[in-house]
Amino acid sequence: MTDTLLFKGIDEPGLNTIDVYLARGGYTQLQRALKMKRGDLITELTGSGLRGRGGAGFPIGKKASFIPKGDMQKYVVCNADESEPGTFKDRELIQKNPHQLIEGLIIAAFAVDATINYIYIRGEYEQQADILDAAISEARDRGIIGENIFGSGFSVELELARGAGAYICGEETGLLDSLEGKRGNPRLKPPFPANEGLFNGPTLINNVETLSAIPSIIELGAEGYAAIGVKDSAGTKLVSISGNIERPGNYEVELGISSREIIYGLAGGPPDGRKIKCWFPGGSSTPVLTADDLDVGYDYDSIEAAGSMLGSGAIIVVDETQSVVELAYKLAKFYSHESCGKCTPCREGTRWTFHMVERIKEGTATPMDLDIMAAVQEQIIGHCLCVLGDAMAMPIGSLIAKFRDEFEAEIEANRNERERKLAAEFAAAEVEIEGISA
Amino acid sequence: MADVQRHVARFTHGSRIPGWDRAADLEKEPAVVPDAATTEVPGELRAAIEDAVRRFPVGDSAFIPALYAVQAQYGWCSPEGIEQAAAVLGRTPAALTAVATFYDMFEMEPLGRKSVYVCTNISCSLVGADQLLAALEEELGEDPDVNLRGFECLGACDIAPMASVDGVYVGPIELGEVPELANQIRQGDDPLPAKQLIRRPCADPKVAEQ
Amino acid sequence: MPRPTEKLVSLTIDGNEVQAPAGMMLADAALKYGDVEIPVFCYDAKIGPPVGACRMCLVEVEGIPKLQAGCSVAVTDGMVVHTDTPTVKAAQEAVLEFILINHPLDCPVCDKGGECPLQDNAFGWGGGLSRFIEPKRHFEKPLALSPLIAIDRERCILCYRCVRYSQEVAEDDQLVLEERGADTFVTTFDGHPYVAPFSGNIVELCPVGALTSRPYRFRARPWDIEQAGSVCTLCPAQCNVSFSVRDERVLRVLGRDHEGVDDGWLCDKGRFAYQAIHVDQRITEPLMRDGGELRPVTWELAIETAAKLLSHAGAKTGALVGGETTNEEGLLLTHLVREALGSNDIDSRPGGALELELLRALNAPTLQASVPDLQYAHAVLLLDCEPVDDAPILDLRLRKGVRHHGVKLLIASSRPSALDERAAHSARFAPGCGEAFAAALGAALAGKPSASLAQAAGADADDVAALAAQLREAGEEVVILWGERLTAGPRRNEGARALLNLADELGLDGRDGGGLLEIPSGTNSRGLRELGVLPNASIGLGDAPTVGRDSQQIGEALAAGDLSALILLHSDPLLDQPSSELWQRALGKASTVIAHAAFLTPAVLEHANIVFPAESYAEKEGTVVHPDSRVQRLRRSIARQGETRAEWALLAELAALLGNDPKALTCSMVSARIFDQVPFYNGLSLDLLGGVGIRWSERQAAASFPGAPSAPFTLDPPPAASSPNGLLRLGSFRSIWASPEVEASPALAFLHPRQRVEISPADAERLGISNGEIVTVASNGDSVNGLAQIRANAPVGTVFLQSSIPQQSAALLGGPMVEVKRA
Amino acid sequence: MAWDPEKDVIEVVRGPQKAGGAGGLYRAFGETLRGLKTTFGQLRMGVDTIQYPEQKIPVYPRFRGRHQLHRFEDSGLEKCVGCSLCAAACPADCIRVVAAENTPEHRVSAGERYAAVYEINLSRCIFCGYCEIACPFDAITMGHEYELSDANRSDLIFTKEMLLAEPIERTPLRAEGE
Repeated sequence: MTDTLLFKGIDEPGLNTIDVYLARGGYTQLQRALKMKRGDLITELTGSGLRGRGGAGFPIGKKASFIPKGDMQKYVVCNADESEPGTFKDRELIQKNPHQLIEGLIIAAFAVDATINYIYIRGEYEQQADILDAAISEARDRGIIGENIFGSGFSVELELARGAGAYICGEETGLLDSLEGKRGNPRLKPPFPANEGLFNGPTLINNVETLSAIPSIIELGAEGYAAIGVKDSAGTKLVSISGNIERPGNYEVELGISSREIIYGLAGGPPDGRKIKCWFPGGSSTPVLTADDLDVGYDYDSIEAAGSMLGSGAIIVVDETQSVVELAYKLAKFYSHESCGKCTPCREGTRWTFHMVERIKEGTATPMDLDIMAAVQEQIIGHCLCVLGDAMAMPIGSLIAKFRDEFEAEIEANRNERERKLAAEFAAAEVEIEGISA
Repeated sequence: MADVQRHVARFTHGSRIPGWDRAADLEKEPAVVPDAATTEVPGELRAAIEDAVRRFPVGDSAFIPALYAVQAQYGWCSPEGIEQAAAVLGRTPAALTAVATFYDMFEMEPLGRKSVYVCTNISCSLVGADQLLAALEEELGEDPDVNLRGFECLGACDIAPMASVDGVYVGPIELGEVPELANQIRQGDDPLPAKQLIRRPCADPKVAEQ
Repeated sequence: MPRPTEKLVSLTIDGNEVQAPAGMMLADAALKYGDVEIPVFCYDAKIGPPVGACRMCLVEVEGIPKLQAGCSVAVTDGMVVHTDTPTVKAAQEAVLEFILINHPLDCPVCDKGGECPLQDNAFGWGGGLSRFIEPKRHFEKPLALSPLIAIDRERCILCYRCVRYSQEVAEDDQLVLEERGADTFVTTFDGHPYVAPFSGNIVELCPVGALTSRPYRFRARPWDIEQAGSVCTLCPAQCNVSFSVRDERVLRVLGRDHEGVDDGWLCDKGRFAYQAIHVDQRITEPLMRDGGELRPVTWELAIETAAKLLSHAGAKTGALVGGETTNEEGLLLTHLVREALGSNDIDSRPGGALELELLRALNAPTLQASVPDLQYAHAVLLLDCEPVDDAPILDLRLRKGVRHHGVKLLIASSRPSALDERAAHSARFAPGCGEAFAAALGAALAGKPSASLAQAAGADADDVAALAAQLREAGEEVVILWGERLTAGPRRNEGARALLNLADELGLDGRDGGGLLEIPSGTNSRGLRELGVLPNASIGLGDAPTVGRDSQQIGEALAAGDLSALILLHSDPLLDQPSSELWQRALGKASTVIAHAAFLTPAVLEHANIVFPAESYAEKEGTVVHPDSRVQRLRRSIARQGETRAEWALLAELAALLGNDPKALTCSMVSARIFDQVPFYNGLSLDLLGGVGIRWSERQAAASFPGAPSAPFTLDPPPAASSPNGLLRLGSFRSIWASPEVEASPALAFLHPRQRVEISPADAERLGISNGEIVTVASNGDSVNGLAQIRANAPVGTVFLQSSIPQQSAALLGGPMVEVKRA
Repeated sequence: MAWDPEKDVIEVVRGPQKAGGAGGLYRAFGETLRGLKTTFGQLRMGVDTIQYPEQKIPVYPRFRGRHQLHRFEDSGLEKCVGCSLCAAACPADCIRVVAAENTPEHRVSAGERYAAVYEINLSRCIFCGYCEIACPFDAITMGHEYELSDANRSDLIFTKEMLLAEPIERTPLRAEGE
């Protein structure tokens, strides 16, 4: 196990201020980067093998190389709208080490020649936004943001934009629309943001963790960074662990480590020695895995081979005492609430699924509804404008596939419960009628 | 005709949607861009919006900051406030309302100024968020100053179950602490200082080793 | 600016090789070239780029793992598309099942039933079954969205068409979506109605019955009606329309998409003012003044009396011709006036006669821009016109040009324009000083001193310089869209010269994609001029053997007693002519006033001796000429209401009774005569015109257009704009809603314009006027009342009032300076 | 798919053709003789005169006579919502519907719209029953009344009120086996 990169000394008091950050050698990687040629810098990023940490796992170097050259205004946008349930790693980075993010962002901006840049932070992170805002102001005061930074001739502007509570704004094109002051509806792709993004200019969008990792790449060099982790999954990854777990929190791990090591080794497993029923490997929108999959290596390819996705790297552990119907209910409720409503399968499919799970809880569903539910999930996946619909359909589909018995048992139990209740009500009403007639 | 039925019964859905039954008031004038000459805007609201406009190359980008400013001014996104913001931005109030209603944090009705969001998403609900919300509702439900609501994932699953009190994250909250927290919210005190997220160290043991 | 070029690519759709223009969306290409329909809801090419929201159009494209939205994939060479595989079918069925989740199956009571894309798609691509057993949503319905539009939110499938239209086509931004996800709904701000000049288009766009027309509500079902294509003659834009006719009544007006004219949109006047055809106020029988009052009489009596009166007046007859007159009526009227009565006092221009040479120069075919040019030009200069009021549909075309083709829009007007927001630069000048401004701009372009001219125009010299700079930089294709008022009034000839100089400076003569485009005051003004319905021109803009009196002089001659009879063909001088005062005197003195009118407008009501019922545009046949020289054909769509008779026949009969029979037996005979006699129309025929019309300036016969002197002209220095000096300049404008048809249509009655006094905040403060109070505007003893409306963008020192309204019209004031005070 | 004429040929199967003899004669006249047997068989039944109009000819239950419009029994509201589907289905083009909107003060039918005018021109009607099939609300059915002659053509245009009214006399139904 290597040292921590992103979390290096992150609990150091005052690290969120520029003085402490500078004292630790902050912004030296930026100065090094500014001396490099743009093309070399992008090659360096490509060579590092760093894949986007937001969920899609797209290599950052490739993404940066898609940004066209030319005189048009280009943008780098940092996606700090971390709203995937179970994910809270970016929050820790922003709150404790904002300058690392700013440094990484400016390096990326220099790499693609973007002079106007934004960090879009979710509206709920009020304290974090204030800390980040203060950090940006400090950097601006020190000339790290502004005209001709470090005498390189490169000028850069950075603004913080706040969201206002919409999960869909974490989708990159939804975020761009939100940043343009519109409803945060995802856009049709193509054109991709790299060609036509913010204000129709070429835009590089990356997640906080991805950008925060850039200074380490410059420090270690592409090869040094690529050496960490496993093939096609380079570097360290922040893992947020939550749910039924002894020690919830963020852990920085080297990609490729076994999942069991993270869940049991680092986070202590479920409390009171309970067994794991299922776990989400990458946030609530990834298909669930079961206790049988605990020995899967925690990296992009292994998790995918196991039938799920690394996503945002947020592990939610569900122990044996929890009901899968309740889990499906929460999932469907969340996604139907957060669907932007632009495309039909997602808007109607999420709401329909929610109503179906609701009926299971009410005791008015039949096992046939499970087939309909599974079929509906299949018709959502791949048919939507963005991946929000898939984000509900995949975990719910996997829950039905893996825990069908439990669903059926609960349907049966709830039906019986409902019938018992109705019979009791009926009996009570009859007694009353008899009383009246008597 | 023997018995003319005047009202035709309709059955309604469980989730009625605010606004769906709203007709236009035909007496009103169309809501075009409010004329700057005849719309009075409070000074601080204007200043806040104009400051936001300066930060973006396109004025529309200032919609969200402008709505925050309106909410700060009036406690909610009142039609009056939206019209004023629209006059400053030179856009129709409808364009602003469309954006405001899209986001969860903009209130379209006058509610308590103290907003308390309780995360009820998966991670939190696995460890008892619904009970926490119910307990807080019991304590604070009646308070007109407090806008208490269950909220979708607030991004603090490590301190589940948790709440955000005017942006200050606290957790994990035990049910026994609810009366104390409710009291602090009512008084406007710092909520559960010891359990605020901002003071929580990183969970990764490697960080502590360094 | 380069127009889309047609580079063909070949692709395979369902196994068939298909050629389609590159860049075309797959859904369009498949339908147009492949004979394969890909179902869509949210997509309509005329709303703008696709959004891919409804997902109805999913198709399989080989090489791409996921299904693709056919509405948003541009065709490329070698593409292989499948629209009938099991995966595609499953997806289409699923999307329809999703869409129908909350759509009520109330087709029998829905106005869209029978012409509903959702019905069609559900029938064509749906699975026929729904597994959705939860209760559907039910809400109050129907709700009013505006006095014209009802909204039924149960039926809405959230396809985004209407809100995209409001935001991206009409750009009024009043109609939006609120809330999120399945709660999303279409609405306006805080219960305000959606009232805008183009709001009615959303009814036609809606692919379900969620937005329906209130005037058409439950009037007919698609199989009850017949569609009759014609042209709307309510304004010079001459949009192509289709009347829905049932039992000889027009029940609705739909657009008939014509890229060269209207681009598929209609304004609310064009869409709803059809109601005026079937109202009681309409004159549908001949009236004669008897004891001071107009009473119905028989046709025979009316015609005989009219002939008698006219033969009595003989050459002392004048004629004013309104813009709604067709070419055929114009020709027969000139025959009546010139041949049968021996008078030359006939005019169709309200502002006074323009020198014939200048008229020819302005109408020269090489200088004409077309309507699509507005969309593709490098720059468009609006000169002394306001499209949304003068020719509404052009407003949408200009917005489209700016939004999608980067047209640089430049505005020079005296009243703030609705397009100012979209303009690269807007300049203001004093009302009536368009000539001076054009001269200043011409001088600035030529690099000559322009400051003094700008001052004479009451404009800012910097504005003139900025406009000139923008014009110079823009590129070669420049369109000047100018209003007829530039060539009206006492300095009209100088205005025309200044404009021609400006066009010359920009080198617009003979330039493809650029040129001049006039917005005339009347619908068919251009056609009437080309037919010689002018005091100083003969048919085909030839020289008039004898020059007669123009409209102004006719008024003066009537007032002086030099003329005794007046024919008003679709014209009310008290509404159309600049000075009400002169015409009150003139009409008072005239011994005979014969009017062809559909409504009892002020002059008709007070002064006409004989009123012949005028046909409505749905009852007429004939031809009209679009301002961009497109000859279009009107077709009779319904039977004439009441006892109305064809006007061309009436004019022919009158001439025959006066001893000079024009020998016109049918209207098409007259049309043929026109195509024969106007040299530059030669070779046209009604069949050739068909449903889309033909621009004569693009045909070979255009070469026979009479020659004209060429620019540059030397200009008289214009008189200086009157300086405010405590008073305010009077500016007037004619609103889109100022027309007798709007007034008579019950559905549009709420739009009936009231006089509003537009004034700048500075002037309002100086005069102690607050917004919304009633103020009096006075000049030389005449006064007009109106509601004060303080506008941030109103120019200081000028007050704007409406003209062409029956009461409190700006035409009642002499001007140019007025006093404004609280009433 | 292009049309393949080869696949569109209808093959006609004929019976075996044999020549001449008594069998040939039977083939030629056999069917005729069989028909005549029925005809002559009826001769002994005698003459059956029905005293019309005192006595009505009974009709089968599915007999399509004059149309009837219906109301809801409980509320008395008209079932017809004026959707015009009957008019669309009518091959003789004899139905005319003009719809109008219900108001709370003036409610005629259950939905949003009702038929303000509902006319059937019975002189054109061919009694095909398509209107009945087309009706989504079972508002129009074909009744049994068949006495529809009149001296005046315009009287044969039945209005909504006439169609809603119960027939004055019930047409007798044919009993089982009759």
